[in-house]
Amino acid sequence: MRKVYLDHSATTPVRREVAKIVSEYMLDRFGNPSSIHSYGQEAKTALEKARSQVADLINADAAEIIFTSGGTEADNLAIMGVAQANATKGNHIITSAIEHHAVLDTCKELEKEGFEVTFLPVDEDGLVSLEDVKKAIKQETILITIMHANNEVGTIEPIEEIGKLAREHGIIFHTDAVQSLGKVPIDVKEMNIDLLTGSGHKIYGPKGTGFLYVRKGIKLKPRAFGGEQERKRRPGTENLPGIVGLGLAAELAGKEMEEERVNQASLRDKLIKGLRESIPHVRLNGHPHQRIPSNVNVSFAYVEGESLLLSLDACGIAASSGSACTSGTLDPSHVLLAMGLTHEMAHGSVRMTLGKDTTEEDIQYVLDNFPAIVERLRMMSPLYYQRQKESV
Amino acid sequence: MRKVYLDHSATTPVRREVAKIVSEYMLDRFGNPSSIHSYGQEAKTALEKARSQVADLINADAAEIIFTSGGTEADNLAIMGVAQANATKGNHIITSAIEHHAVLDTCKELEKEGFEVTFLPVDEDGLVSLEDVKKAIKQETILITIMHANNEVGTIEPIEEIGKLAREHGIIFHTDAVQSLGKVPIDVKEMNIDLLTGSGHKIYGPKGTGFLYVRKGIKLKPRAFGGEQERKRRPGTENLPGIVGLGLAAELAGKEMEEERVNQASLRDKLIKGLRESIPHVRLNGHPHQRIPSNVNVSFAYVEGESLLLSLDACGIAASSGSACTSGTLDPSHVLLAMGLTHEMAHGSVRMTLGKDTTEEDIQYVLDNFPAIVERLRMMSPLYYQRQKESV
Amino acid sequence: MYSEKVMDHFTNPRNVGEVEHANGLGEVGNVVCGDIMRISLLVEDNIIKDVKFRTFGCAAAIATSSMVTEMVKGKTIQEALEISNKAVAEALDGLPPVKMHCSNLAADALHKAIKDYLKTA
Amino acid sequence: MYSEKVMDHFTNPRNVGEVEHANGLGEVGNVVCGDIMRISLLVEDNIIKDVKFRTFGCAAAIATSSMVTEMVKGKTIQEALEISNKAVAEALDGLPPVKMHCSNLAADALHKAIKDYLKTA
Ligand SMILES: Cc1ncc(COP(=O)(O)O)c(C=O)c1O
Ligand SMILES: Cc1ncc(COP(=O)(O)O)c(C=O)c1O
Repeated sequence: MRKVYLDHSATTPVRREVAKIVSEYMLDRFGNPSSIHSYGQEAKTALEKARSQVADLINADAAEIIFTSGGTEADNLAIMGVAQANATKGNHIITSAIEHHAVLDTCKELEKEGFEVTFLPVDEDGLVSLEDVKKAIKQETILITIMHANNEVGTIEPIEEIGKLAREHGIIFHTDAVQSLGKVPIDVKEMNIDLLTGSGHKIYGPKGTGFLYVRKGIKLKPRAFGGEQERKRRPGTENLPGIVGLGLAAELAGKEMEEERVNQASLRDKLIKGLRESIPHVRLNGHPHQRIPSNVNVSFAYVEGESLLLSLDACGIAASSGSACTSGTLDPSHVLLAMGLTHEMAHGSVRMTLGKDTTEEDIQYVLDNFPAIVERLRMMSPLYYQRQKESV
Repeated sequence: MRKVYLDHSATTPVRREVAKIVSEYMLDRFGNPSSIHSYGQEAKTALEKARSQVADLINADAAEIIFTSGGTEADNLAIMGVAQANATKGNHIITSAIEHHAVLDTCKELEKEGFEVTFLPVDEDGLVSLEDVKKAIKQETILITIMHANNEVGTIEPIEEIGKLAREHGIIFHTDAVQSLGKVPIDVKEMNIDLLTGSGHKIYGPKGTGFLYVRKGIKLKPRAFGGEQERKRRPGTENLPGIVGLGLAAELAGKEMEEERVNQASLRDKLIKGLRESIPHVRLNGHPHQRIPSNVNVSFAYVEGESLLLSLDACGIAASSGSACTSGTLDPSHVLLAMGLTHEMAHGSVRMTLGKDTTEEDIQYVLDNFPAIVERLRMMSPLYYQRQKESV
Repeated sequence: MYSEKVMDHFTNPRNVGEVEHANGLGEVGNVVCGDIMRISLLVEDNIIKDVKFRTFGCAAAIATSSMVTEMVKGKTIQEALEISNKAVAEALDGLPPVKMHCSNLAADALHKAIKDYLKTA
Repeated sequence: MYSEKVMDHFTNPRNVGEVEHANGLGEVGNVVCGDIMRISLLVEDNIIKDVKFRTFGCAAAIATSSMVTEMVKGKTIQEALEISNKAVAEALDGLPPVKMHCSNLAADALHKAIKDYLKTA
């Protein structure tokens, strides 16, 4: 059976070049960058090279990159770190309702600690409005954290404008760029970004790697204690094989970005068009064009997401869903609900995220199999039955 | 030139079997354990297998293992997590003066937050006294954190007895076992351990992996927010290739422990004996026999550690030192000073830590080269010159 | 995640549809929580002669619905009323813990259908 | 970490030892901070005819000591007094930042030796 992996926003396979260098640093160049002997010095050099590779992808300086164990840790460090280091200046934070849980839950934790958080709404395409940001700003605002691209629906937020607004008001601006990094150009200087989160395993790099860009001069309280690494802002023996892999993945992502952007966007559009043409009652979720090139998110009325996913999986197609049933909670995707979808449509959502190895044939295979799957589940659905009866 | 790596307490090379499985999980079995499709389910199964492998090494239950990005993170989570979750019960913590900075600095941070910390002294062999622990316990004590084996001098602390004492007083007991794990037997149940820190890269596993054992029922406040992973106690996409590698490394460490213990202890004793016989004015640091099998820590009067290390490195020998000059601070090792060494002897310390691939020939090579290195540096030393003059 | 039996009933659900001339109908769940189960029955002489379901929901919801229809076909309504959600889950070799409380409602739908029959009969 | 020049002077230090019939002696540093430098000189007609050092300390301490002896041999004491720790570090193609303030004291030892000479001369 054909295997079609369309869940690249959840995680990507590590690319061969990267896996190779990771192995090399596990087996042979295994020194601890803190050691002064030659193994250690070689490790230290590799660490700093990776830092530059990552910095280059977002036009930062190497010294502004802190390596972390992933996007979640970087989001926590950014938000908690800025809030706690700047608590004397104010206690108000602005974010959006559609952030990843690494941002949302961290903000909610800060609410318990006495911070006040504004969760901005989004429109039906998942966009935060600049007007809303402007209105939410007050004297006490110390941090605005709005994601670059949404992980579920792929909508790209107007972060350049938000960054400008933040800069004008002297407010620190963080963006979670886990889903946009390596997919669309990022320039932290031009975009007025003070802190930016990235994750290795979303760009064909190793899991357990990530980074936080912190603009020079931004005060940050560390979240962990106990070593001189990363200038004391993130102590612990560096995951050097992972970091070297992240560095290479970042460099290659930068090189291939333009080509991938065009390729994936064209496959994405073919997939969206094909689904719309072959299946009735489909809704595209997310912004029609202001979205990352890899993301397709569609809702199928009358059917539930987990059933869809398992049926797709039985055909060898790996996708994900904003259905509550996939997460063990009762509420479906907070992102889809914030965009105004009904519970039914939110439950019936499927996200397919393309990758650099996705082919035309893969997309055709999905289009060949999808209609029957939806049809089968709809035949089982009491909602669809009711609708048929009513429309007779 | 021969290369002799004697810095296994700083980090170890990843063993081939482990590197192989890490690669496999990077390239092919790359799913995200949170995904419900087959890639995800395969990942989830592997994650739980690794959890059992790690649990088995310390006689814990799989559900009691939280995977982290390393020992530092696990120490922070243990200490901060217990302190913050139990703050209503009391605000006093007991630790030792010779802990790793991941424990020491975390305790110092808690002091800033209003906790009271007792830093127990050690004797000249680096041992914490049970009497001192007993005397330090008071009504408000909520946590005792004492390391299992010291990373600099290798002394093994009487944690079973300390654990018993803690249990009797209803105080939570954490031990940092980064340096003992896989080297000496650990049984968390028999040893009355409530929390235990381990790190992958010290046992031939991948860097960027570690774990915290948390006995069932122990309350712990998470340090990061934003996902359901590790039962919400450590959110973020799991470093699955690393975790699978850690699991295998733990299993193999357990299997080979007894053999390695005997082998390394015999090489260690040969090294200590040889150095003592061929070089005057040497002192063995740490407990004469209650020490991990891999650790040799010696001080050479009249010479400074960094010079020694670089001279050894020039001969292909990788070691480390408690000299201040190796860390960029002004004070030499807090461990050696706590054991009562003079500043001179602390500056002149060299740590050589053996590993499973260390051979008889490696040790002989070190013994062949070491005396001339010390001699050369002593000839340059004004302290040695003065001593010679005085003894004439 | 799911047992083989769950996957079997999800992939090849038994008794999908509506019983013709049904004399009992039960529906539980709602679209907010993501599971809706509808069961129709034909009872004759106290025996469940025919039973069918339609379900909107996850694999667990579909499999439990399918299983419950298999379990009660040909049974008396007293026997059917004794079947619990837990028994259905057990017949499927168990369900993941999170699914036990949210998607395991097929027996409720069945009981509702029986009560509907009893009310109108 | 260290420049090639530092490693060269560390590995092959110039002018180790004590000048015979020295007429100037300077010692700086202490064992607490881990660096002690001792410089002995022979000054004749205002010229540093001979200079030697002994140093307890890290590679940077040894290299700066060695370098400073090379820099001043044959120089007048006025010229020697103008040499700063910074100049010594520069002559070695720089030192790691942490070493600049703690192990870079060779010029101080030299100046102390010259002052010792001037005091007794
Ligand atoms: C937008 C966004 N932020 C943060 C994260 C968390 O990153 P990581 O999985 O590296 O912890 C993810 C990935 O799930 C994400 O998509
Ligand atoms: C005793 C001890 N605790 C904690 C650590 C920190 O572990 P890691 O390097 O995995 O962060 C180390 C290693 O340096 C150690 O030796």
